[in-house]
Amino acid sequence: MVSNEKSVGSRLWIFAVWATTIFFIINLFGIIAAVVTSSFATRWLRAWFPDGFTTKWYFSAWAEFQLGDLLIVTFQIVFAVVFLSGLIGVPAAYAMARRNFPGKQIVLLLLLLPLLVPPVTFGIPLATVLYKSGLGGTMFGVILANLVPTVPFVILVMIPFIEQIDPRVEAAARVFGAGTFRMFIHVLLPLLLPGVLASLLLVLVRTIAMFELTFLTAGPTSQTLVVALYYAVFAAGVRAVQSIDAMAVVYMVTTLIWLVIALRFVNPTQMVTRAKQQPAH
Amino acid sequence: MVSNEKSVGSRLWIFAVWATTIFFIINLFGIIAAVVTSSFATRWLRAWFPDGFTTKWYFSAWAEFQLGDLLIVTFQIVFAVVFLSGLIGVPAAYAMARRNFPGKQIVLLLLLLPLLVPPVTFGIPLATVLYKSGLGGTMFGVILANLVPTVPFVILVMIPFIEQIDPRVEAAARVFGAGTFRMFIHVLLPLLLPGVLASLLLVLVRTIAMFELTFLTAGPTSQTLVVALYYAVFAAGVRAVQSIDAMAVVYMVTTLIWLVIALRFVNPTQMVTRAKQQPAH
Amino acid sequence: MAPSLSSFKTLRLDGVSRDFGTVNALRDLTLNIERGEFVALLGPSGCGKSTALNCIAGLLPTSRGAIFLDDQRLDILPTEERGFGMVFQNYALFPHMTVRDNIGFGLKMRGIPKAEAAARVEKAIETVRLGTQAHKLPGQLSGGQQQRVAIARAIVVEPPLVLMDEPLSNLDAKLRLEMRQEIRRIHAGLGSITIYVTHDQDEALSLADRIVVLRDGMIRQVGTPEDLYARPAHLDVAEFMGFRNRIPAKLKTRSGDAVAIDVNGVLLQGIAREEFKGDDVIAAIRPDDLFAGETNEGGIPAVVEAMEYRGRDFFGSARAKDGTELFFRASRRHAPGETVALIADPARLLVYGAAQ
Amino acid sequence: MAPSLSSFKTLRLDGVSRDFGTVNALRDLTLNIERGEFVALLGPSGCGKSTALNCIAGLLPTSRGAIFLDDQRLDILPTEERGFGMVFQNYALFPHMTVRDNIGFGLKMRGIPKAEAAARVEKAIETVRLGTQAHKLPGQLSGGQQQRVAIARAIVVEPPLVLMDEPLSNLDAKLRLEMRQEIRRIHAGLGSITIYVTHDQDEALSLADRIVVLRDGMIRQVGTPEDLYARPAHLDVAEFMGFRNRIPAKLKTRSGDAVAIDVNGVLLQGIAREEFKGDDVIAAIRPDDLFAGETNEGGIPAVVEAMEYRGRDFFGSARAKDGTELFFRASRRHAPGETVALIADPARLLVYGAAQ
Repeated sequence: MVSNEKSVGSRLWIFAVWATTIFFIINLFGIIAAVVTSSFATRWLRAWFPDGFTTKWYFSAWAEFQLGDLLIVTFQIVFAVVFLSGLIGVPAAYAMARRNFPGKQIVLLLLLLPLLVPPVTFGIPLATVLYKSGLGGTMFGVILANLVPTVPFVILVMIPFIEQIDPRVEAAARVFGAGTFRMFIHVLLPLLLPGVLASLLLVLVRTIAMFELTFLTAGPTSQTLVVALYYAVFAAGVRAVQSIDAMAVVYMVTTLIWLVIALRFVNPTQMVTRAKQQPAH
Repeated sequence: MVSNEKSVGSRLWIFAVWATTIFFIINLFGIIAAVVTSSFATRWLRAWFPDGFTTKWYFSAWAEFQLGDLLIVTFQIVFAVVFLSGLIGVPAAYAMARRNFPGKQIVLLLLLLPLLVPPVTFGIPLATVLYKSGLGGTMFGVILANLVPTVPFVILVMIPFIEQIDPRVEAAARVFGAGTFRMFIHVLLPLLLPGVLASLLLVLVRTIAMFELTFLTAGPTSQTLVVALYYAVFAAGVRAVQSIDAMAVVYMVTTLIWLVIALRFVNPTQMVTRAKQQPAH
Repeated sequence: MAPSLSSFKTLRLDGVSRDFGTVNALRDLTLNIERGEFVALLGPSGCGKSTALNCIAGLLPTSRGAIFLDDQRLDILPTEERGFGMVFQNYALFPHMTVRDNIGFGLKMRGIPKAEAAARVEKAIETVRLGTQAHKLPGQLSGGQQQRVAIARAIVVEPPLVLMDEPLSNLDAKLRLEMRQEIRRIHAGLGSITIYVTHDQDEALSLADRIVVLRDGMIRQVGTPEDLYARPAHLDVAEFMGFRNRIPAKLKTRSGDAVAIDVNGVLLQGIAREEFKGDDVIAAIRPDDLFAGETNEGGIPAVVEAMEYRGRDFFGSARAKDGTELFFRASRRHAPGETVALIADPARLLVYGAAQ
Repeated sequence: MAPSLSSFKTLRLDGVSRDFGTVNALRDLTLNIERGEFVALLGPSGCGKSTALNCIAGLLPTSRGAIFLDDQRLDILPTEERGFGMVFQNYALFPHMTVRDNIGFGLKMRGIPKAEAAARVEKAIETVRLGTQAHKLPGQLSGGQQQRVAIARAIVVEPPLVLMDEPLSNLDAKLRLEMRQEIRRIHAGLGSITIYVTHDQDEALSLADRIVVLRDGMIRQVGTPEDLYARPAHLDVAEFMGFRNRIPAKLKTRSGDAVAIDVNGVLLQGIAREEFKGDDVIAAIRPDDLFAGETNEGGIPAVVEAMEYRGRDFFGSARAKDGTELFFRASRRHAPGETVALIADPARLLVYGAAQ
């Protein structure tokens, strides 16, 4: 509504910003396309298109990296992390959202730390402690290490979801005859479900992607896909580039599938801008 | 206000959640304390306290890892990324916040992708392309790779800051005689400054912490602290554990200093819950 | 288990109090309410009216006192066992349930058989005239429709007591008028007790059988709307009820409630509302009852400062010789600076002690 | 470059129109406003009043038409060169500047020398009575104080034209009354043109010299407050101005504007406000002017449905024989179901054509 439609300078500036943004997005997709193409290519030198297409790199990657076992371990770890994060995080978020107590701001800041501080910072000491206590290298250790950033993540994502629920809706459920348990089942759970699903799916994606903590705490039987991929890249030269590209594609597709599912349930920009909309109730 | 103070079950549950949270936070700090102690210890076996304290591991780490050069390179890369992210991200965020256009939701989702998708997913193809174009291994390549997640980050963090500014405040500036440039200088810039500072400081922390992309694109002269730390951990055994711990402490302190500065300017939970407060104007 | 509608006669609040830390938000609220009565708790924000309502509903524990429905003590029961109906200020509908499920929630929680519950829900939907909206979610309804759903949800359980917490404050002026009549009609049909919390005098006057004026957590006056409007017991209640003029005066004579007072040398007749200490008094009168006449006979002389047109009449502000600001009614626009004589209706000039 | 206050006589809007896509939000607004006039644009939301204001301010480009200040064409100038003052609905103060800097912003942008600017800011602060608040940020002020800052910021530049966009809608009722008088006083002191946008009839009636009623982007009536209140030109304007009763009737006789009409067999006198096609007419009257008398002589018989107490009087709704709902005033509470005779004031019963 408020715009000065005559200013040529600001139009040019907006155009420049848009051009940059679009260029940026096109490049991102071009790069991903390049890897996908490479993983299917028989040979690809400096031409625009590879000489031919094949799926053999996928089979060789599958065998070479024991992708089957790797995927099973990855999903065991990931689902354990997701389940435990939800179980601890959601009730903690409820307590944080509904109670005011001295030092609440400080607790919130402390919860933010594991999300903002790079995982290496606490990953190395954490691994040291885990190895000292005999949990290093086990699947349990990897799960424990991964919970350090995911539990605060669930708490922080769920707090706005919970704050958005009018406490008077809970009061109404009580007045109309629901005790604590039935209020939880009939009112709180259905209202929180989208938020819980969204935050846990994002935890799932984060955990699949978590290299640092898993790398530092995993042993041979508790490696995840991403750690194996790093080892492959690090030890490149021994293996064909396309085989690594094939593995990267498997990894990328695995992550994206879950991400798409997550985004179906929640548009994450809403978490930030949600409050601009008038609540329906 | 609305609470049933008589329910013993819910009190127990809240207590359990608090106990877990506090246990969690204490552990986190305990672990960090262990590393800091280790880096100052002469020898530390399975006792509660090390035999003696020394700063020699810091000197040995400084020399061994060429920490001086490493820090200079790290800060050159980090500041270039911060500067460019702000220059591109803030105007793009302004355009996204103020204009409605078909497909805006899709563009927002595309911008979210580099934040949600694990960096390895696009890091490997990005590195491939950079190496093919001759930028791989150079400082410029590292900066370019780091911009892929930071520009969308700045855009997404700035959008709520900008949306919070009533467009009528800009209209008022125009009505009272300010053209586009003077409106920007006298009104927009002062109002956006806290948001810009906060988002750029968070970019700074993210970039210091960004292992994956830097690892994949850096050469010997463009390594950052975190990559060197990984190499050190990976090649452990050759070097004393305490020397690595000392380096981890240097890294941790570097990150935390910037994080504390960032948190002085903005409480990141506000980005989510800000809308609950009545705006002052 | 929940108290049933069929039997009760009286709700009795006996010294109900609530402290927040050291603050006494509600002090010794004692009140008997008969079946069929519509009682409004009226007062400015912070007067304790919402605290009182939440204590009665059980959403806040009481600090002292007791609540009885006939002989059954209610304040020791948890909220969900009191069996009241409540209409919340912002409706507090369950956003994930349809209108029908929202209304039926209370019946479901009480374990009413499905067929009977469905029949009662349909009847409630009819009572609030929401037939075509029953399958929608609250978010799809307008403010007035949501308000109706909230009312239907409260009355479908046929509670002995319906609590309403400023239910109309989020509606626009036109809808507010309509909903007032709706609430009155539904209350009459239900035959239970309604306790209605509001800060709006018009709402309390038009709806209630009895009004309880609260201030600082204490009862200031209990009375019919006519009592409150014409005969506020205290100066603060009078101000709250629209007696905008507050004129310092000297007491001249008093016989019974009829008093004569001196305002800037002009002798006025009025009605005393309390005992005075000394002869400093305050006269209170509505702008409506202070009229700028065409003659100067018996009026308070004052200099017009501003006038405004309100349709039928003009209203203005003027300043008396001693600096008191006076708000008055007039039949034409007087020019600022003009001196007018303001004539007070003696039956509507109330006199209070100044020491208060 | 900006038009100066000293010289101008007239603001002329000449066919100003604004389309949003295919929607004509504002159609052919033509109006001459003399220096010193206070004009209110009045209408329900979506009537085009805010669009008109934004077009005049330059915040929205016009689609057609022109705006002149005497002979200078303004609509081709960018907003910042028009030199108007504007008070925004939500104040739109600069949240990072002190009160003093907010008020001085316009002077700074116009390059007024510092000493002169400071003197004018102090004078403006005094005008709006904000002396002790001058060093504070807007966030530290109450709503009414922020409103005063917004007004001071608009008048300090001594603009030929002050635009006000529902400036009082965020204030509570008491403050709104005070600020009305303040705005009138400041307008009188400044001597420029004020254009005031509102959807509140009371505000328009009490403030403006002339009211422009808009609907669907078009002017429906232009007139003084007294014109609008007593003699709305169209039925829709009448409804908007509070003629809540809308009674279908048959025209019996007409001589000049005096008409006799038949309502359910009762003959009533009224005043015609337009030409009729056929003899189906609609009579419009305010509830205030339809009185439930004690005799049945000459009244419209109707069955009482609801009554409510409004202090001094009672208001009620009743239904006439043909099903028309009637809103009326009464001196006592009539029981629902009782039949009353509603007597209309002939001078206030306006008659419009039914075909409309």
